This record gives sequence, C-alpha cells and structure tokens, in this order.
Amino acid sequence: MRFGVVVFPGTWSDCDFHYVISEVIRQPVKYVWHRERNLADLDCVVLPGGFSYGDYLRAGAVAGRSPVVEALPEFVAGGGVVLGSCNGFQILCEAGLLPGALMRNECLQYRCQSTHLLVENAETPFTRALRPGQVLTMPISHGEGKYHADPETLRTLRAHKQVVFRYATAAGEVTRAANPNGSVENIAGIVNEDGTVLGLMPHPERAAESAMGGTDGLQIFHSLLGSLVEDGAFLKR
Amino acid sequence: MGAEPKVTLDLARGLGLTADEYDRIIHRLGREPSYTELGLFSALWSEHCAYKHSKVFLARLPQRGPHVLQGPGENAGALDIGDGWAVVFKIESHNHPSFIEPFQGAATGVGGILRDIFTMGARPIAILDSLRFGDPADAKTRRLIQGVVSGISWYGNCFGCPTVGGEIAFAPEYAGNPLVNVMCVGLVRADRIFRARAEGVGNPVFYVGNKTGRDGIHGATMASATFDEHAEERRPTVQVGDPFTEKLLLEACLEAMATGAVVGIQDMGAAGLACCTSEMPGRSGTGMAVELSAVPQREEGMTPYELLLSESQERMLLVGARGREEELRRVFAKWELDAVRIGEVTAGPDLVVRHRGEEVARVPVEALAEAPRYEKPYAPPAGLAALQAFDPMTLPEPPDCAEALVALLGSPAIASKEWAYRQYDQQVGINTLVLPGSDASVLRVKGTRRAIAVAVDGNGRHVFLDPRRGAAMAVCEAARNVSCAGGRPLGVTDCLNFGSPERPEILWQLAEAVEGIAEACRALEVPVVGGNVSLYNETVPAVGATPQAILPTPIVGVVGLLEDAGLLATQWFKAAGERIALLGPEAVSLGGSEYLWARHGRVAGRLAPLDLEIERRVQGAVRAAIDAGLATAAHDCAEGGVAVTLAEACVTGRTPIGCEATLSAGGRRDQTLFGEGPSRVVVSVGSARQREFEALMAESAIPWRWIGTTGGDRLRLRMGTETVVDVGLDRLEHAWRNGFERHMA
Amino acid sequence: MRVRVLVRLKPGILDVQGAAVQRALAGLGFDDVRELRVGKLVEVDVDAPSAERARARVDEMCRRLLANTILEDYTIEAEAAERLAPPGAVR
Amino acid sequence: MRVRVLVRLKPGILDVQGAAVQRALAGLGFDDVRELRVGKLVEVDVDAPSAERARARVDEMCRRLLANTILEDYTIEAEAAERLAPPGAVR
Ligand SMILES: Nc1ncnc2c1ncn2[C@@H]1O[C@H](COP(=O)(O)OP(=O)(O)O)[C@@H](O)[C@H]1O
Ligand SMILES: [Mg+2]
Repeated sequence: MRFGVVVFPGTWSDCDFHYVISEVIRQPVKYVWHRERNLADLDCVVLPGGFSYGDYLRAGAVAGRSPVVEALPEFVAGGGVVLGSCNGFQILCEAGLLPGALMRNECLQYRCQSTHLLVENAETPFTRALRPGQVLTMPISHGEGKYHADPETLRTLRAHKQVVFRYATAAGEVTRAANPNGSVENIAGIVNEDGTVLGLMPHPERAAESAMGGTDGLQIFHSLLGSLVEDGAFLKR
Repeated sequence: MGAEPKVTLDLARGLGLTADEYDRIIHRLGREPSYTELGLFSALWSEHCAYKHSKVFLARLPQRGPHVLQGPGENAGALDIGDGWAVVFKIESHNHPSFIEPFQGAATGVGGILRDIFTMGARPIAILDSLRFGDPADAKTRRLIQGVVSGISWYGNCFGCPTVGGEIAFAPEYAGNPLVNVMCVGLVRADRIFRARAEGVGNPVFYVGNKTGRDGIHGATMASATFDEHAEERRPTVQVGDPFTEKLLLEACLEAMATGAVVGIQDMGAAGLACCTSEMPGRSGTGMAVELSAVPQREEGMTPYELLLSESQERMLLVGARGREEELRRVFAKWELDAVRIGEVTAGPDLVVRHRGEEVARVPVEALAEAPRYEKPYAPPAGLAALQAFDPMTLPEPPDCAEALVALLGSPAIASKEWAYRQYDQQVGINTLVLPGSDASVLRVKGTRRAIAVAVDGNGRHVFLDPRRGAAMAVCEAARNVSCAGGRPLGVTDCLNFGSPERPEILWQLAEAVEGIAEACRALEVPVVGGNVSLYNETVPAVGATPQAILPTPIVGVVGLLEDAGLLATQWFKAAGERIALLGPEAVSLGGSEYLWARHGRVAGRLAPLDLEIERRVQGAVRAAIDAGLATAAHDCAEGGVAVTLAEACVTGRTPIGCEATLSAGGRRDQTLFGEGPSRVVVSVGSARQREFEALMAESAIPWRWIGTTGGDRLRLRMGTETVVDVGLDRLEHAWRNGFERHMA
Repeated sequence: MRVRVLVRLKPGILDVQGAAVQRALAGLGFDDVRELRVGKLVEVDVDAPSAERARARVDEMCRRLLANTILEDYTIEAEAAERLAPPGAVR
Repeated sequence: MRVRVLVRLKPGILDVQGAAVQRALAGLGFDDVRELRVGKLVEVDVDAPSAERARARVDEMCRRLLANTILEDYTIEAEAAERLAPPGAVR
C-alpha cells in the first residue's frame, strides 16, 4: 500500500507517521508537499499533526484551503483513503471533507495525555481489524480538539454510523470524566459517509511500538492493510 | 529620524557603562565612539554578553573530556554519544522578561534556546524547564505560573519539540523574581556540527527570518528617546514569540546546511545583530561589513542603533559559501522565508556598519570582545554562620509522622507537577521512552540501540545555606537522576541564577557555587560544555528598602547515555513481593530540608555531608544493577527524605503498589524519615535475583542494605521495632496528586 | 479602505472562554457583569475604489477564510465607526 | 448596558496572527490586503445605571484583566454602534 504523508509549513507529526509506516509496518511511503495536487501514485494520504501555518487564525483553517487538500475529493473519488490525525482532523473539518468543527478545549488548556477510545464502527477501512466495543489506548496532544456539530449533523452522523471513536474509560464507558476536551458526545474520531476519510484527534503513530507505551494505534494501519489484502474494494485504481 | 544624541560620559552611563569602561573604549579606539559604536560596546560589554563578573569563576569549571566535541564558547555544547551521533545541549534563563510578561517571556525563552540548538545543525528533540516562583497560594504568583507554563506550552508545542522534564519549586525569595530556565537537547551527526564562525573573506552574509522591529532594545533606547518628540513610539517593546516562523527556520536551516553551502550560522539572541556581526568574525579572526538598510524591517524609521540592538525573535545570521547564494535562497524560499544578503566577510580587523551607504560604525572586532573582567571582593553574608548553627532538633517532633508525611507529599514543591506537564507535548518525534514523572526522562536515538537520559536539578535553599556543597549536590542530584534511569552521565550544562554581583555576599555565593559545581563535575567526570549566567535577580520590595535577592540558584542539567535503550529504569515499584534496598550513606540532615521549610517555615541548619567518591560509586552501582536487569525500579532520595522517596515509588506508577520498610533506629523519627542527604537511592529487586544483587553491591563497595519489601495497599515504615508510619496509599496518592494542582484549579 | 470584521461564536454555542473571563472578573469583585462573550477582531486595510467594494471584498475573505460559519457569525463595519468612548479611555 | 471592548496589540508589537492571516489571504488570491491586524472583541453586558458608569466600570475591568496593557491597547465602545454593513453581511 502506497502512503503519502502531507507536509504543511508547521506540520510536525509528519516524520513520526513516516517512521511508523516505513519502519514498523514497512510499507512504501513518501512525503507530499502541501502545494502538490497530483496524488495519483498513492493509496492512502495521511494528514498529520502539528500547527499548520501556526494555526494562528483557527486550527487547520489555512491548510484546509491548500492545493493538496483541494485535490483530496478527487483522490477519494478515485478510490483513495485519507487519514487525518490531530491537526489533520482539524484540516479535514475546515475543508468541509468531514462535518462539524473543532474548537478550543473546554478546559482552555493544551492537553497531552493518554486516552481510551471506544470503537463504535468497525466496518470502515480504518477499523476492520477491530471489534465494536473494543477499547484502544492512544495519546492526544492538542489545544483545539473539542468536536462540535449541530444536532442535525449529529443525527446524520449517527444514522450513517460515522462516529468511529469516542473517548471512554478503560472499561469502555463513555463518561464525562473520560472526555479530555469537552467534545460533544465524547466524539474522538469520525468518517465521511463513505467511510473513506477518517479524522481523529488522538495520535495512532504515537501508539505503534511497545517502547512508546503501546501498539493500539497499529490496529488502524493493520485495518488499512487488511482491507487492501482482503478486497481491493476501496482501491478502485 | 531624530538627530542622534551626542556621545558623552553621561550617555554612556545611561547605557550601563561605567566611567572606567567608557575611558577604555576611547583609549581602544583612539577617539570618541559614535553613538552607534557606543551602542555596540554597551551591548557587548554588558554583563549578559560579556560575563564581566562571572568569567573569572567560570574558568574553573572542567570543560574537557573524552566525549566533548564542543565545549563552552559556541551556541551550545556537544558530546559524542557513539554510532556517529552527537547530542547538542544548553540551558538558558529568561527570568526578567518572564516577570514582565510571563507568557511571552517564557515563550521567547524557549524560542531562544531552540535556536541555540539548531544553529549547531542539530534537530531539537527535548526541552526541559526549571522554574521557581513565590508561594502558589498567592493569586499573583498563580497568574505568573499560569502565564509561564502556557507560554512554554505554546511555543514548544507549536514548534514541535517535546517538553520531557523539568522542575518547579517555590520560595518567597522568588516572588518578585521568578526563574525561568529552559534547557534544550538536540541530535546531530557528529561530523555535521555547525559553528558560529565567519570564515572565508568575501563570503556573503545573509539575514534570515522574521523582520526586525524595536523589540527588547535594551533600556538604551529609552535614554535616547528623550532626545526627540517620538519618545513614546520608540519605547522598547516586549519581545513576542512566533513559534511557527521558528519551525520554518529550523527546517530551512537544516535543509540549507545539508547543501554544504552554509559556512557558519548564529542566532540573533541577546543584543541581536550587534552580537552576531561581532562574535562570528571574532571566532574566526576575520572582519565583517554590513549594510543595515538591507535588513528587513517591520517598523518605519529605525536607526542604525536600533537595527543593531533589536532583539526581535526568530532571526539568524548566516555566512554562505560564495557563489552558492542562489542555492541558499531557494531553500529559504521553499520555506517561505526571506534570505537577504546584508554584507560580507572581510579580512578584518574591523566590523564595519553602513546605513544607506554611510559608515556609522567601524570597530575592531576584537575590541568588542575585550570587555573588562572584574575581580571584585567577596565575603560570606553576615548572618550565615548563625543560620547554619541552628539545630533542627530543638524543634518539636511531629505528634503523628503519617500525617506529617501526607502533608509533605502534598506540599507544592513535592506534589505532582502533572498540571504543568500535561500542557506540554511530551512525545512528538516519537522518541520519549520515559515521560515526565520519573527521575529522568529517556529518549531513544532512532536507528541505534542507544538512548539518552536527561534531568535538571537545583535547590536554592541548599545553596543558600552552603553554596559550595549545595551546588555540588545539585550536580550530584541531576547526575544521580540520570543514573537512576540507567544513563551514564556524560556532560553538564548549568545556569547560574544569582542576585547582584556588586554585593560581596552574592559574589561569594557565586564563587563558592561555581567551585562546588567544579568539584562535583571533576569527581563524576562530567565536563561542563555550556551554560548561562543570570545575575541581578533581585527586587526592591518597597521604595528605599534593601534589595531582596533570590536564593542563589544554580540549575544543573545533565545528559547521560544508555548504550541499550531496552535497559532503562523508572522510579515506581512494578510488582508486589520484591525486595527494597537503600543504597548510600545513612547520614541525613533536616538542615535546609523541605520538611523544615514546609512544616516549620525555616531555612536553617547544616547540610548532610557529601562524599563525592561515595556518590560516584553509588551511581555506578545503580547503573550496574539496571544494566544487569536486576533493578526493577530506582528512585533517588531527594526533597522529603527516604519516606517521601518510598511513598513516591508506591504511588507515582500507573498502579499503586505498597511497601513495608524498616529504617535505622536511633535518630529522631522526623530526621530519619524526612532528613535529606546526598548519594542515596532506593532500588527494588525481584526476589529471585536477590543474591546476584548482593554480589553486585559487594563488588561496588558502597554502603547499602535491604530495608523492606513491596506489596499491599499501605506504606508501613518502622524504626527498629516501632511502627512510625502506617498509611493507606489512597491518602498518599491523593495528597501527591492534588498538592500543587489544587492551587492552580 | 479600512474595514473591521467582528467574529463571534454563534448564539447557541457555549462560549467557554467568555464564561471563564466572567468568572475571573467576578473573582476580582466585578459581580455586576451579566454576560460576557469573547470574539475576534480583524482589521483589514484593503485596496478598493469604494467602501462598497471594500466591504464586498472583505465579505468574501470572511466566507473563504476569516470565519468558520459552522461556529461563527461575522459582522463587517466600516473602520470609521466613531469611537464612542471618551478619548481618555483610548489607551 | 451593553459595552464592547476592542483589544489590539500595541503599535510596534509583532502581530504574528495578523501577518499569518495576511499571507494566507494572499495565497488565496486576496493580494489587495495592505495590512491586517487581529485583535480581540469582548462584549460585556454590565449592570449600570448609565452608559457613563458602564463605561467606567468596563474600563476598570480592562485595566485589571481584559487587556494585557504591556502588549495591548483597548478601546471601549457603546454596543449600539450602528452596524454599517448591510444586513445581508450579518451572518
Ligand atoms: N555557567 C556557565 N558554565 C559554562 N559555560 C557557560 C556558562 N555560562 C555561559 N557559558 C558559556 O559561555 C558562552 C556564552 O554564553 P551566552 O552568552 O549565554 O551564549 P548565548 O549568546 O547563546 O546566550 C556559551 O558558550 C556558554 O555555553
Ligand atoms: Mg546563542
């Protein structure tokens, strides 16, 4: 599976994703500069964490209007998948590729900590190696991760099973105390209607080696690779 | 632009120079300096840049060692860690700016030290912050803490370097003068270290990064502004950080360096362009000619003086290889940065500064580096002997030692600092093997089996009571923390925070402290490869009152090496049924202890003795035990004594694990439990490996003994047969988790 | 042409920052604050032949970048809006 | 009594947000922006018998908390400042 890791000015999880993809899951991977529009030779585009353009106006706002992001709808229409983590999630929302928006954390502080995620939808290319109800452990690191969507959008999300991860306790209970940033309904990650674009605030690349404290993040990559191996369905090209 | 003020002795004084220094300048130049030239001297001969009062002492620090690739004198020091890699690291203070504007002051402190690291060609991989404040129960102090921590968080997080460690301590002496010291560690190929040199006559000099404004121009401009009606507009402004531009600078500089077209590079920190244009040629025996009108400017009508002294952030001066200008410009353009040619390297000996073609300064580069060195008289403070003579045993014993322990664990200095570090990204770069919360943090070196361990330490109360021993103990403690993680200490960086060196008792503290650091570094064979001095940390509490100096606070940062990243240790107990050993001497003292301060509000008494040879051996023994896979946890005994150390080993891990231990009988209970002394480490050992451990300790020739076992959900401490503490872990954990945070919530 | 944009959270969206500021003010003894909301101020100096054109142009900037209309409303004002505070209050 | 506070960086202080937004707008083709500065908008509803009193009170809040006077200037305006934009621009 050919991965491309997008680099915006101010991106910083790019090297981490690159390392995990090339050294841990051992797949072909390259960096994609933010001005690039040609994604034809890729199967999966990763929008990594960081502070693209400093996030000075709103997190992800400027990057959400960049050439590479403008090229994503066509890439997805052609069978590609997109994984946006942290700043990547913010960018996908700002670009309108995912519904809703990410606001300043309710505690008004940056939060870097371990979180537990309840898997809600295990039928996306990103979660096929998982079971619904399973609990994953992954760190977060953000100041603007409070997911917001209006009631109608939330209904649609539910109707199409677009909520993939919710913040939960280690036992899988979705509680207020387990919500690190005040996200509506503890939402930590969602997909688009087709399930081909995933945005999540946690960092799977930081949970991909036991030396780093856990490997739950690898499940997302394994799901992607498994999806490819079992049926090339989402890879139309 | 108003007319330049006339150069007089009074003006020179206004810019911080003494009459004697002013005479020297005239003598050296053979004429009166111009206004701009006077500005150059005032900046480069300032205490901050020239170390006028501290240089004589700093020379005493050991600076050489087998691993040293770069000692003091460059932007940062560098050590060889094997497999072709080097670590580059340094600590710096940003105390005064952080008091004026906590958020931006701390943020720009982070920005400055990051630049020091990546100008050496290294990618920053870790930040550590060492902070000192007044009482967190005070609302004003809380706002300072909030501002400083969020400033560090903002800059480090946005830039993308993890903050993996540090410390926060409190004492009333810091209320009017908080300390913000930031250390940064970077990684570079050992043969790819860049230096701040201006070599090669005719090579182009580039200015890169943010535009120049009137930020932080040292009080100097204030004085000059009275000469025209634009005083208000010219007022020096607070420096503001731009971590995004800094991140672009990092990537662009590393990429530019990789082309081979960079000859030398230095960041524009204190005294900005003045400092770079004189220090860079100064190091390589060349000269430099620059044209100031080429400098990218953010404000209208900036004078040569202002352009030279501005401390606008996120700027670099770079000497390129002649003929490869286009290559450099392309790299910077890719990162949306301007690289502007502002001059060239000359044969010397002068720094020649022009503005719109007109020469505004011509000064021998060497003259700017020839600031006077002062050897002023010093003497111990008058009341110190009386303070040292105080016997803590004259104070009442606590009626209930368990209560005393819970209170001590909940004192802000000892309690968990998670409130601060959860605001810091701790993992970006995916190198952090041990996160903040253990004795030292550990970062792997990707592509090798190696890892580095880092820690910063300092204890102002100890140094106040006994500057020499206290400072030596700071080196030992930082190194011991690194050893407790399994790292072999390789090198030191230090930040010397003191009051005014013009007072004999402060200068004495400084002299003694440096001597203590030097002794400890020699004994532990860790050279000092860089550091920083911050003097004049005092406030005048009320008009006419005597200035109140901070506690003398040398902060020591140590970097150590683990040959095998798999063999690391953390401070918390891992399982029940393991044996607990206490390594090191029994001797402890309540003099200068956290207990004496937290419970009795006193800073007095004598410190426990320090035997550097024992210290060295204890650290070696701990590392050997970790290397052999015998130690499942290792935790250094520091503030709060052995009782707090054991309590922390019980409750700071993910799953609390209790223990029972028997301490030596005989002494008074509070002294045995909470007394502090150097060279002590608590280690847990799997019961199956007990014999092996005993053999190893015998070989290490250190004092040590088994003191107990892990398990259960209580901490039980005995002295002889008497149980002196028996308390549930939940109470201990609650006190520890909330002791600091409850103030900040 | 100087134009001023005020960006505010939409009415239904909880303004956590505003609430925190209000609490902090109460802590300082300002208990006479009934409500407080925090928003963004963007002042733009735009090359345009007329106030109309300037406003239209800035409106486009708002829609494209300056505001996230899922969360925020915006108002555009001519910069000349008289400052109603006495000069003393202008710092 | 509704009062509006505009908080801006003092002249001469680097406006990192403003510079970044201006660059971003240029990247989107808005190259007609001569200058852009980003500030804060605080809208306060304060219990006060008169506009004068309200303004004085808010001025005190600004000095104590709302503005960081080392870096920022502020202006206080009566909320009623007519919105000069056409109603269509109000979103
Ligand atoms: N306390 C110290 N111990 C050892 N070296 C020091 C100390 N203080 C400063 N130095 C060294 O002196 C040189 C000049 O320091 P400094 O002026 O702080 O550098 P910078 O210009 O980067 O701030 C540096 O190489 C620094 O490492
Ligand atoms: Mg430097």
